[in-house]
Amino acid sequence: MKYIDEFRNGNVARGLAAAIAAEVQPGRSYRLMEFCGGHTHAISRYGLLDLLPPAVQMIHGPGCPVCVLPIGRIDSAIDLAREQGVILCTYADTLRVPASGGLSLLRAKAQGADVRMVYSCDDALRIAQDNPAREVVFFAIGFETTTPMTAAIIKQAAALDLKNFSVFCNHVLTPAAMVHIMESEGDPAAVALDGFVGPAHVSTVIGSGPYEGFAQHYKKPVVISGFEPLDVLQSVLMLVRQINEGRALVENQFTRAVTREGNRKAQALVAEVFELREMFDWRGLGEVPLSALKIKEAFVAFDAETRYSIAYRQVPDAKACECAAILRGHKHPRDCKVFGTACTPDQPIGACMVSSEGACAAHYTYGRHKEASASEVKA
Amino acid sequence: MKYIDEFRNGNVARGLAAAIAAEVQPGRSYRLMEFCGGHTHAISRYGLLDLLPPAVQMIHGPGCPVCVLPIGRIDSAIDLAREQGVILCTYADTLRVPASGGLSLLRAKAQGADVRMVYSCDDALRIAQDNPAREVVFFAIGFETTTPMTAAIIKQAAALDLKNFSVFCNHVLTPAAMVHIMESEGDPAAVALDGFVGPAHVSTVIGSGPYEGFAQHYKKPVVISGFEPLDVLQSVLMLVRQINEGRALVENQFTRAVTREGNRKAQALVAEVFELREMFDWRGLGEVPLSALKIKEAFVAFDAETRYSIAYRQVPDAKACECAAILRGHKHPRDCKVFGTACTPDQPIGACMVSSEGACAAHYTYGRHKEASASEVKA
Amino acid sequence: MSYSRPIDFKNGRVDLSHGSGGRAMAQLIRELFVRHFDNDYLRAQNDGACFPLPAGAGRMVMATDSHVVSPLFFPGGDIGCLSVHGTVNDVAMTGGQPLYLAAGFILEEGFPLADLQRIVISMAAAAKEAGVPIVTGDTKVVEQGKGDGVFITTTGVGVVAPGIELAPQRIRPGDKLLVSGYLGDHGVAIMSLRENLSFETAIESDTAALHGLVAAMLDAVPGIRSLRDPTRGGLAAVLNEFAEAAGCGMLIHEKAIPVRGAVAAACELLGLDPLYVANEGKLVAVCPAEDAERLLAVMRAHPQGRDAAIIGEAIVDANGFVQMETVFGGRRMVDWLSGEQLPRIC
Amino acid sequence: MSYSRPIDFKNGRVDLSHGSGGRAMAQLIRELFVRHFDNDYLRAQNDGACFPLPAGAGRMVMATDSHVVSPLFFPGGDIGCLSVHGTVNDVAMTGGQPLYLAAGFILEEGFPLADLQRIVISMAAAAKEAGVPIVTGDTKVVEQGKGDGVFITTTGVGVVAPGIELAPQRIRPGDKLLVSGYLGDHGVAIMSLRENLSFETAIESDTAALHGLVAAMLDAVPGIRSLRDPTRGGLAAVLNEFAEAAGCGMLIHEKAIPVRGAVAAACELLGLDPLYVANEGKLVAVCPAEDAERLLAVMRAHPQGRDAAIIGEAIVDANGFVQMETVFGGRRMVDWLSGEQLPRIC
Amino acid sequence: MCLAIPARVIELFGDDRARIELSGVQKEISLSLVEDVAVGDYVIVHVGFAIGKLDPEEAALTLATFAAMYATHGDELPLTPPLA
Amino acid sequence: MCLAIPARVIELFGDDRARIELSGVQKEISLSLVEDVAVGDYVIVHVGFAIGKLDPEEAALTLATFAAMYATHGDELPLTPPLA
Ligand code: SF4
Ligand code: SF4
Ligand SMILES: [Mg+2]
Ligand SMILES: [Mg+2]
Ligand SMILES: [Mg+2]
Ligand SMILES: [Mg+2]
Ligand SMILES: [Mg+2]
Ligand SMILES: [Mg+2]
Ligand SMILES: [Mg+2]
Ligand SMILES: [Mg+2]
Ligand SMILES: [Mg+2]
Ligand SMILES: [Mg+2]
Repeated sequence: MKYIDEFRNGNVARGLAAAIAAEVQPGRSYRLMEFCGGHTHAISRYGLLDLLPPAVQMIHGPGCPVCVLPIGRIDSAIDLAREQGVILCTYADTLRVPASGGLSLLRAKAQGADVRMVYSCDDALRIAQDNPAREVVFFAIGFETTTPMTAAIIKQAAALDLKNFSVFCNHVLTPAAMVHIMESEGDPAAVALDGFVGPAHVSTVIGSGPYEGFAQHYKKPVVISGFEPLDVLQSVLMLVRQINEGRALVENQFTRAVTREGNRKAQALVAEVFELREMFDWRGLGEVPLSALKIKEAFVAFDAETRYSIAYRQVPDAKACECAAILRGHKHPRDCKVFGTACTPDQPIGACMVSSEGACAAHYTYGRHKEASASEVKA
Repeated sequence: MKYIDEFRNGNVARGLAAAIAAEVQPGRSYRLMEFCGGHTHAISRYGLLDLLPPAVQMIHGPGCPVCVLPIGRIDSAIDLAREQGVILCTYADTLRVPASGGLSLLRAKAQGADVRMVYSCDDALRIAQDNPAREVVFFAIGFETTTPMTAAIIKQAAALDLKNFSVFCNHVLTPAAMVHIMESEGDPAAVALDGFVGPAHVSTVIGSGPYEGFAQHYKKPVVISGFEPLDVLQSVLMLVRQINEGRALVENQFTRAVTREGNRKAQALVAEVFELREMFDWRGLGEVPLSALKIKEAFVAFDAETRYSIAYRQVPDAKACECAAILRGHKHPRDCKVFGTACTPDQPIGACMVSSEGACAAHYTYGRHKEASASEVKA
Repeated sequence: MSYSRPIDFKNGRVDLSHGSGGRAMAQLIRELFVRHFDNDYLRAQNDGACFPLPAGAGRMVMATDSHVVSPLFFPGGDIGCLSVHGTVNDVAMTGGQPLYLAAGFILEEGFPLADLQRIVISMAAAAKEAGVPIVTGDTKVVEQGKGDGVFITTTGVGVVAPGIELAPQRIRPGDKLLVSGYLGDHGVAIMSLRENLSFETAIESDTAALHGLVAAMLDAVPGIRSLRDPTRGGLAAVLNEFAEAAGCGMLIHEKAIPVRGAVAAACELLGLDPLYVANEGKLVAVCPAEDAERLLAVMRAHPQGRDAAIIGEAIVDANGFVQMETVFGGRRMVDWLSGEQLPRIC
Repeated sequence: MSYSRPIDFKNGRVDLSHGSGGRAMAQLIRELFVRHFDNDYLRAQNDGACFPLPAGAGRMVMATDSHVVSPLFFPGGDIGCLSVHGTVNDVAMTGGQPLYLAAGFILEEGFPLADLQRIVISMAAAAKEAGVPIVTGDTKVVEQGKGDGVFITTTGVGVVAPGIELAPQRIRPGDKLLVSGYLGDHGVAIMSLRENLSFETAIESDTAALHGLVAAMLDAVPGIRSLRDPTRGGLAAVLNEFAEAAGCGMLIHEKAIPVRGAVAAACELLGLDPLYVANEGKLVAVCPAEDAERLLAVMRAHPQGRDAAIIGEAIVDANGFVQMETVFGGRRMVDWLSGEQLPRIC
Repeated sequence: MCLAIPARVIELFGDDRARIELSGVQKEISLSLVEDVAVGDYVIVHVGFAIGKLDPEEAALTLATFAAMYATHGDELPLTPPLA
Repeated sequence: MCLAIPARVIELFGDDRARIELSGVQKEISLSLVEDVAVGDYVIVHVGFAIGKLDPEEAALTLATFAAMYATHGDELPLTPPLA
């Protein structure tokens, strides 16, 4: 696979790892948050932690739109399918996210709700056209990467004058979440993070520009990084260098797919259809101002929140869950009392266990063997 | 089973058979039409023909509302379910009746039409109440026995002001069909029938009175007969006696359930909801004037024919089919070229093979062994 | 496989993950099937079960039945015990001693785990009572609307003693026909629960394993020609199968056929014929005329054959027709069922 | 059974009468199943099939699988041949030589008879090619909306030669892990046809019977510890099953695992991991380290094992974890699949 | 046609409903088409409705006629060989 | 998150649709979010839409950096034993 395989070369990885090890300064620690689940995934899947020197610590951030979707929003989606009887179209990622009362969209489906998995939001539109007698709602989730296509189908639905289609919008914004993490301790100086591995495909859409104010204000270096393992390693190296040199800039490792401006056409489409929400509740983070989008008045006919008078009901995260601390880099999944017992990927309790890219799920699925004290003997 | 088992006593049957044999006059033949499939069924199931002297011949009449339902009416019912998308409720008897294009309600159902079997027309009403978003049509068939309950549910639907319920009425009338058989040759004298075994439960509803004009006009004795085998045997005896004595009266063998007046309450209900149709097409008989009912103007809201603008399209009976001759007593099922080959109960071609009570089906299912020349040896 | 919460058998439902080959499926197999079916073959966790055969076995027999009964729970049983009996009986009808069962489950997404557990426990009990362990199995989950709660396909293997050679082709005119008891109980019990027919009766399904009865019968009369359990299509189907295979006719005597009053009454109400109604714990046997009384006595001495009766005989008939002498002394055919057994109004 | 019109396999559809135990069912069995499966066991028309066993057999094996694949027809096969291979392979994975198959069909009302015929012909061809006749069966019909076209449950019996004793419990640290070829072909071929995923690829299902390969392998290395076909849940499920049963860990090497470029690409597109994707014509073998190269050579000499590879080894690990050395030299766990294999967007 | 059977009314509900019994089988039916039905009466049941009452005296009379017939002719004509 | 991969455009349809290819897998996607895409271009595909183009020159530069890094440090730190 061109432009993929080259970025997964194990030999080159060892070269990068050696460079990182060579540049790490003795006695110094590098606490780096990879904001995105995509990075978390690469780190786990390729075992990158084994390649990094102990001084470099990777903190998994909240960059998984599935993980951060609050219970109340899933509850509303389930209500739409169960009580309103709509065909609820959703990306498969949301199907197993736990909601109230032990439910999830998958379980609601098992109980008879008409929940349909789509690969593309296009398909939701097609389902609406194929079922004129039914109401169809697309359960839109995602960061900036996934927002433009939702905008596109809303405009298309308007052009087609579709009467039975609407969108339950849950699109959220990356920079706002990064700001929130820095502000969450009251004092940004108390946040024990030295740098950020910045989003890949989000940045393809919004460009690297939007992170500049963040880097400058909080004096934290940000390196926009591709999701391939060599990208991540190189970004770590770039962060180590910035930290060593006391710089705090936005650098772009993912130059092959990210520019400073991003995708103007997609941005224009989003601006036409969506506007900022004052406040949005994130699972694990709580209320974050100006961190999400809603559908503009001009397209209100396609806004499921209005059409079905969806009132958001906040459901507190589980008490035992340490997600909030984990997402800020204060704790590790292993520090949570219910990790791997009551909370597993099959029956997740908290945000970090929900998607395979959450910090706890990644540790459970890929890294749990490190906790085991078993001595290994290779034959 | 009280009032059933006593009327199925084999010993008594032999007594009755002996009485018939004793009263049959030498050189005389007694060609008796049992109008009803119920009688045909009793004759076949209990092997009554083996008990009757050769001089007594039983001709199976058209008295099966399923058999006589014309193809065009089944086609319309299928259209309702397939094209109009209604929930079509029907007694199971109609499910396998062949329609145009190799279809039947069962096959339409197999192809996805929403056809539901009900045991009572009550259930159709309940289905309409349970599915307010769907149109529900009850496919009403039957002779006078089955008509009053259809009237009852139409009145009930009116009382409930049900908007999604209607009835596709195919109720037909017994005396009209008997008249038609006598008139079908042009000259009633040409009809080779000496007497009629008259309907049992039809008469419970309409009484024995309505046959009196018939018996008098055509000078054919009619004996209203129960459906149990001893009832049939006794009725045959009563007919033999009338014939021997040159009488042509309506006699009532089924006195335990039939009076001269019948069930006045049921009759009033039918009169309130239904009125005579000028003409109705019978499978095997063709068009028969004043032989069926339609829903009165006052209940037109519940008339599926009006609601869905059902236009009856006559579909000719299969050419090879000898039903018309069989139903008039001119031919026996064995005389039909396709009997038992192209035409079987599994894939019926003509009216008489449709329901297990049709003349051909009864012969196929119960009497075919008589055609076989195999010599039997009992061990 | 540590680190997993126990399955919620009280409120849980089957979902697609239970059939995905992942942890949820492994857990379901372990906590439900292996636990209740409880034998070393299953615990060995192989793709199939390996077992030795008893010494001196003549031939082997294999039989399979898919069970799709609705409702799943009915008076006298459920799909679980039915799926054991149905296949054990098919093995027994070949004269075989059933030894092992395999079970394939097709679960519909959304099916309550409590119901599944109840069914599995019932299967386990039936297998235990029959002495035939369920040694291997398979579980699939289909999306809602693509199944009907649960379908269970069981397959049995057994051994046939040397010299036992049951086949309908061996039936000869003059042979006697026997049934092991009252007909139609199962079908009527099932129909009494169908939503749109609902009637009440004390009749229970006769579902039962018949290999014990068969063993006793073969012991007494090794010359039995053929055995069959009159399930779908009822007695009529079995007799027509016999006639067709043997190339002779069958004559049965209506007054000799055991049918309970309530079964006859339900059939009257619905316009059905008990000869076509399904049974799940009855068999039809054919034997030489001279052995018939002895066979009858053996059957009647066994709990599963208490109400056995000789109901007729094979006759010469090149057409292979099944005929019945009615209570009136007349004769009529008893044909294959046409279409489906549906309640009639006329 | 004279007097009946031939079944219309061109335009006909399954209806409830085909499962009712009446004439229509008997006709379907005769004109479709008996005709194409074509063997004396089926023609004998008993409730089960009786067969002799080859002399000198050690133990017997029975395995069952219910097949519910959608779509029914896919590049490289269909549910018919799949249902033969799936069970033949389960028998083979115990080291058994498969001898006979039973098949239970659950048909949905309305299913085109032409499709059913095509499936049956494919099954018959697969059974013939595998040399394993389908000797007994069962057919049920469920109402529309209560099934999904056709489900096929097959059960196989076979014999295991004396001395062959495969069980994951016999796996020891140091044993080598082998796969017989490229992984993930079947799952990707199926997914390429799913309406909402549709992508095009030349990848075909690998569905195939593996007992020939297994016989060659056991012949060369009778000491093979265990065999398993990585179907649902893929290689990951098999390795976790092995680890759990053996009470040791597994370590595989990412760069040694054969995965076709198109399979890897499809997985990238859909957010799936080839280790979890289903196969239908592949096996995983475990053998003592000293036999590994010899076993590999034997596998590669067989058409079904042409692309075989040694992918790792059992290791000491009381937790029974499966780990993978990545192409980077790092290590990660390869856990059981959580939930279902669903296409992800993130 | 018109499958209908006599069954005994064993319980009356309001709303023209009743429970009937036939040899151990019970079923709820409608009495809306008939009048003056009491517990113990036999009614003729068709598709879940009573279409009329059964007259026990007439039934007895019919049976008496049969009996007379049997007494007169019962032994004359055994049409088939005696059963096994 | 935001699973997206680079794939080559092999065919342009009207209506902003295109066929892409990735190692033997082809799929139809939407180009409605991007501009000036030609056959042969690599685009980044997410949920069936191209969200941007891949810049081959920048990719080459990144790979060159990697190569340099490997040349410098490649042999220093074999973190794991050599593979089997
Ligand atoms: S293990 Fe579960 S409960 Fe604990 S912090 Fe992680 S997600 Fe929250
Ligand atoms: S056998 Fe069929 S075609 Fe012939 S007369 Fe009878 S119903 Fe008509
Ligand atoms: Mg069977
Ligand atoms: Mg059976
Ligand atoms: Mg059987
Ligand atoms: Mg299996
Ligand atoms: Mg269902
Ligand atoms: Mg299996
Ligand atoms: Mg298998
Ligand atoms: Mg297997
Ligand atoms: Mg069977
Ligand atoms: Mg379906």
